[in-house]
Amino acid sequence: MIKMVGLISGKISDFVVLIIFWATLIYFIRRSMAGKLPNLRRLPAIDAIDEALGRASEMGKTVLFSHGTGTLESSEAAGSLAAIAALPYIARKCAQLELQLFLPTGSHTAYNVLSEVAREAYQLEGKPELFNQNNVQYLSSVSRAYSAGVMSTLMTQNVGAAIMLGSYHHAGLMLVETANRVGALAVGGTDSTAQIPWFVAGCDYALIGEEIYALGAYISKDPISVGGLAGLDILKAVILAIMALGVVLFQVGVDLSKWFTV
Amino acid sequence: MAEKTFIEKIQEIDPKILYAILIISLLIPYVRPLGIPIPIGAETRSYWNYIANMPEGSVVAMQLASDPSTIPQTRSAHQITMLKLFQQNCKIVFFTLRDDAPPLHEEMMQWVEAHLPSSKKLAYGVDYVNLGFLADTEATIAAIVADLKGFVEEDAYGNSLSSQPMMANVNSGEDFDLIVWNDGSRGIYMFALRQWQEKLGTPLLIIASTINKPGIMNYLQSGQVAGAAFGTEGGAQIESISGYIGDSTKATEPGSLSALVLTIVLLISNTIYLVKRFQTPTNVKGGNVK
Amino acid sequence: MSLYKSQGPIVVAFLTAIIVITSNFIDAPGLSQISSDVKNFGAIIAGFALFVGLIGIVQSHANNVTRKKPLWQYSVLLLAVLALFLGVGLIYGNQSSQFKWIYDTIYGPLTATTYSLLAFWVCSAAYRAFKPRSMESAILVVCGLLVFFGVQPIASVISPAFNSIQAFIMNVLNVAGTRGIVIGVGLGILGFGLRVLVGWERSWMGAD
Amino acid sequence: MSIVDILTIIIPVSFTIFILSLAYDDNPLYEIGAYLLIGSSAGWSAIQIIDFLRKSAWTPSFTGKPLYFVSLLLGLALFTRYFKNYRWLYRYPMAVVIGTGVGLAVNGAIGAQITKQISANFLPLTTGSAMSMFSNVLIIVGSMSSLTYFLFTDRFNNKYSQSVSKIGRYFLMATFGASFGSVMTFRIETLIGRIDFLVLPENLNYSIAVTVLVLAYLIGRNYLPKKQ
Repeated sequence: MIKMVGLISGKISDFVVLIIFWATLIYFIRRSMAGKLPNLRRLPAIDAIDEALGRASEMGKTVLFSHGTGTLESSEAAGSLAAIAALPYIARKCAQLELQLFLPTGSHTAYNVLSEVAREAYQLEGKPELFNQNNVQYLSSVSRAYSAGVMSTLMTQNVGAAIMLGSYHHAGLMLVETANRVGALAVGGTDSTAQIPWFVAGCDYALIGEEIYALGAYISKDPISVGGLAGLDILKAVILAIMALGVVLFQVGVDLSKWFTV
Repeated sequence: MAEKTFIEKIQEIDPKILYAILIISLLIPYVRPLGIPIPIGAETRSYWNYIANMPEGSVVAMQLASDPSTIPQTRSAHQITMLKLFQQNCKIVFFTLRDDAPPLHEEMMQWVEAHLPSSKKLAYGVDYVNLGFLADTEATIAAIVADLKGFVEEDAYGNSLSSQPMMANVNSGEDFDLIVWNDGSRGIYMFALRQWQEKLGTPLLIIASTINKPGIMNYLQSGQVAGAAFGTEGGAQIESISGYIGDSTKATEPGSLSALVLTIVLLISNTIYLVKRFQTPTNVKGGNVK
Repeated sequence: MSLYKSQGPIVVAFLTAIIVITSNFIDAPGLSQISSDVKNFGAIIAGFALFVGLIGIVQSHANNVTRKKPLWQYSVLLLAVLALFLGVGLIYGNQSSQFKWIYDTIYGPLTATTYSLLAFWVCSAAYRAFKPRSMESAILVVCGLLVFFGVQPIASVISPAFNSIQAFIMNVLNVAGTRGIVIGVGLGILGFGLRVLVGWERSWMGAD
Repeated sequence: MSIVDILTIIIPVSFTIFILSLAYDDNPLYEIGAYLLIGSSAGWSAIQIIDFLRKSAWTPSFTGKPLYFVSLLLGLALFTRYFKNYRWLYRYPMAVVIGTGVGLAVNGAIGAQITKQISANFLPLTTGSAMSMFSNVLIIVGSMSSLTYFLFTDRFNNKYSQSVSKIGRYFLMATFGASFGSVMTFRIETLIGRIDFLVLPENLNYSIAVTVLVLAYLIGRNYLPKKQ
């Protein structure tokens, strides 16, 4: 029996959309891998981080950086990785301002990464003696125990700036609340949708969802991440244009949505 | 200055006092019921209309992902839906994506059997089958949609699925007329939306805890979800439309009173915050008040 | 990085993903059967993956007990109740009334109550953290309170306006913001999918 | 009442109150409950997963689908991550899980999360009631501006896009407000579920007795001399 190979009707438009989108992404990622890094806009979060660290330095306090309750081995790896990508910048700033930086983590893999990144940052600023290995704390991979550990660091170590990025389980709100209670300036951001409201309400500056990936890419300048973001930006712009066009045409009786169900 | 220390005291109130206020406001309606009428929301109305208009003989898939913590909120809507569908002689395929849901299904099944008219007796394999627990990944739903009997050979009780009379013409997602998806608080309704509704256009109704309401509202507006019942309120609305007044209606009272009390408490704390903030105009950076 | 250790898994991931994706769009002989087998395999392996997590729990608590770490007595309790559940489930079967009984008396109340504790945490967190620090958080606090209160039947008794405002925030403002996020997340999925497909994304393989 | 009947009531009532006692203070009763929960949920899940694997993999591989034996082998390969030398083997089953997961998510996302969402914005602006036109305008403006907020490259960074994305951020804040209100409602409803259980007529006396005992213990504990 010979059957023809063909496209499934009703899915053709989706297929075309997928091909175009992926082609765009590949083009931009290849381009930035070849060295043409697109410029990302400076995110207000960076200014917020600078301000928080500056205030901590003025008041003679310490800094805490948390990459979230997700570990590097789980499905929340993306959030943690984006957060860790932002660490080199924060650690160097801390070294410049001669601040103590606390790095609690719930992942063994991340423990080594955090130690390396922080040590290197203090070295690059010519202040390796300020780096304290004991400030990198392995707490627990259990979300509740991790939060309890971070909370005790916040309360006992005179923290003036708390930077909390990454994926957070439901304990996230307790960290934010504690940071507030001890009077630390909090910059937070998470891709865990249910936790975003708590971060927005409780932090002095909050990054929303995808912004943490953008922050990571902005700081790390990793070609794949930056290229991917640039490609996605073009796609978002195209979507916005189609939306605007579609809304206008819809008013005069032309329904573009028919084209999406071919 | 004495006033200021009072404000600070209120700001840093011992959480135990808040907890006590919460508990007391929750307990009052149990002692003295308030008798609050329940308004019906548009999404619940369209949910119920869909159920009530299912033609005889329709095949419905019912997924249960509530656990012991969320079942008090979703039980009413779920079991009244089961009852209504059986009354209309629909055939139901039950399954769950949560390993701790199967006993909850059995409990609701008992409730349904007790509330059916005595003339109607349900027969397993003819009126319904129960697949039991299936691994909670998107692949599970995709596998059901592609080839149900090829994916699960046996039901929850170890019977061969192909030997059940009602399964004779049910082979894949295309053979279902409706999906009723009880999401609990999991937020896995995207599995049904992406793998089933989007692929085949099968209408999708959702029962869920309130936590998922904001996300699902978007898909209701776009028409991808046909109706929904959210949390205790949704359950109480279903109870009042269907006439089976029960636990959800009762549970809206402590919910109502505690919400009223907490809203007042939060308003007070916010007012104090604003008053304090305008008293110290130096702190304009939007930073911390401490 | 050897061929089997790193190239092999990437090829397998590529093949499974491409089979699943093409079968959604292209009709070819045998493709839909292969793709449904692949989906079944994915679900079955995911079932096994749940087991791996269980073994991790047993390992770490057995470790606590043998090394007499702090709070090891609790770990004994944990392992004992685990053995009880496994024993009853395996001996009497998962549909038995005995298994249902330990579910109703032990597991059910514990899991339900643990999640209900969060009611207390959200109250104190809301009391402390929900403040109109800026224009933005003011919008959040106002919308939050209106939705929280307006959805309750008691609000309609005080004034039907509360319920309508709540519905407006939910059906209009919330939908507008959510739609922006949903499209962004959808594009993110396409981006992540591409990176896995091409082998640029390797975090799932873990460290060596 | 038999001893089993009494246990059927007193065990769940006590466990419920043990866990709730954390709201008062960190204490050993809560810890007992928390550890029992981890143990019992692991045991329960294990039995249910065995049942799932029986239905979907074990039975088929012995009734005419020998191919499914491979899925069992792949599943077993996951356990190699506990053996240092063979750890790489677990990447193969992971590859299947990731591959199918990504493939399915991509398939679904294009339609459900992209094209359907675009066309959901094609709303009438000149017909219908004033309120519905106003709502439609807000949905269109809100979703487009909040999408603009997630543009990150310099290419789209000018004073127009900045003010649009600022509006977007306001819409996002309203969304998170709705989400906050829903979370509060949800959490309190979960607690009501437990209170409903404690005040059931058959449980009420036991609930009161256990609550009094636990509270006495918690308060008394603070007055006892502490061991160092």
